[in-house]
Amino acid sequence: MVIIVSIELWMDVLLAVSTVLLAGLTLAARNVFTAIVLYVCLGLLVTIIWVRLNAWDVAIAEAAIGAGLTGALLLMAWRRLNHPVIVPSKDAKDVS
Amino acid sequence: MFRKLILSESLSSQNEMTLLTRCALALVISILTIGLSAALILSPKAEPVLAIEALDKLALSGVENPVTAVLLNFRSYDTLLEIAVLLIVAVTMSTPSNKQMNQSAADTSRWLSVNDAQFVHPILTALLRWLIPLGILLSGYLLWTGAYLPGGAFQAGAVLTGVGVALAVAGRHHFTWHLFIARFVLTVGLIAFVAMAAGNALATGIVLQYPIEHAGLIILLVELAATISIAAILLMLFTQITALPNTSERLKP
Amino acid sequence: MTHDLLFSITGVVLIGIGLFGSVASTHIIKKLIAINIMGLGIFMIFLSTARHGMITDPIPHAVVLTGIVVAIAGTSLCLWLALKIHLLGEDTTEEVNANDV
Amino acid sequence: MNTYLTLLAVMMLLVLLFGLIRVIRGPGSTDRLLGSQLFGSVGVAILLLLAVAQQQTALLNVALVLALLAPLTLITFVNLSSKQS
Repeated sequence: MVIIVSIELWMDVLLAVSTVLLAGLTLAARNVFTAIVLYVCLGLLVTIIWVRLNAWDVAIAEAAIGAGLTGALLLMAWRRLNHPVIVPSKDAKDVS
Repeated sequence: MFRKLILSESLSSQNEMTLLTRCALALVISILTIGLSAALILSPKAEPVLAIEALDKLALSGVENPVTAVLLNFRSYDTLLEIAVLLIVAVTMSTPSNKQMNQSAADTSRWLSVNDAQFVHPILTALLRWLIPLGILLSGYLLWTGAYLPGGAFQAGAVLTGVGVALAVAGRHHFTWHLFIARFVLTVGLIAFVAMAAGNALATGIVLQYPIEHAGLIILLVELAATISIAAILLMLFTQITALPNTSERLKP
Repeated sequence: MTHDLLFSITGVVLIGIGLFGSVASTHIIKKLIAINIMGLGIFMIFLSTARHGMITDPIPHAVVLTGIVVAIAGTSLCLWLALKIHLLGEDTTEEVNANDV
Repeated sequence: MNTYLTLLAVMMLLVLLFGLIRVIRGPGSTDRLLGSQLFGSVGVAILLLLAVAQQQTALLNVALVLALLAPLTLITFVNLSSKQS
């Protein structure tokens, strides 16, 4: 019994430390794309923490939204922000 | 203190704070963090009065999952207002854009139109062929088991949104949101909730208190409407972002 | 007891990191990610104080569940507004003529 | 048996942390994104191990949702980068 408790405690400590590490790395990333990918990873780690806290309902919602939807949303918006605005000029048809 | 917001990545390194400001900020925030942690450690653990009461009354709620009971029965005001908040966001983002992309290519008289001319990679097609039916099935399963296992309207709605996003990202399907049917799907959750509350008010005299013998069925119906509505609203938020013109695509013929 | 306290303190640290990031970073997407990390920290404090030994309090779970859905709606609203501003072509970006590309 | 399974879950967590190196240092965007997909699949494995160790069938639902929706980011990325070229 003692060793079970200690292993679970180790798992919790590892989860907590890696979550804090990942959050720091996410915001320290120079590249916005890296920040988005790290945030998706953080969402997955947080899902495991919700499971450890017995919050299974929240874990399902976080797995769907944090791991799937937020990543796709942020990637779409990043792709659209990442380009300079191109104003089509009157003779743009000749170019294309 | 208030810096100009940068939207383009190529300019984002220009406007950074100086090292001194960063250090001062880190100092202030670490003092705040230590204070909050001390408050959490030193404050006595609260007695779970509300939890015991909620778990005691679980038999009266019509469902066995305590979280679903809290969301749809004990505190259904929260869920009602939350769906209203989502609808407000959807209304805000539904302003028609004059530069809407794909307007000519897609058929705007139907809610979900298919553009057959668009090339879709065969591997993506094969993946979607598995992913989409499985997602719809999983969503229904989560909704149905939400009464006695973890799951419910929010989870089912999120999975259904994932299916729709996969469909929209593949590029061949296009959603049009200004039609009557689309608006009905967006608002059906709120309509069902308010209608149920009005019916309860007429029948029992109390707005959101269900008769015990029908509570399970009422909760399931309201959850079904809420699932459809949540999925449609989240999908609309996604497609409104993707519908904004992409600057690199406007150059192509 | 110790587990709950561990995750509560993790939540507080996440709030601190998110607060720092939301003030210090310049790009809009990184600011939004930082605000979302603050939200995660708040949810973590909520859920770790919801456990009382054998009893799990369902009310914080329900509140966090609605919070997650509202958070993604707010995030997408912010992104949409940012894209609208970007498309207006204010002085945040240089304008490139189509002929120059 | 439970101890063994929990130990395996901790090992998987360590594997995830090593996979993080590819996400941070990865030379290209594809390396980074595949690192995040590793998080998804190993996360499913951790959840299944915990489901057996804690005797909680509810965790299987979480694993199911995670397995189904984790590729969404990948689909978006592939589609965006194929449009770019």
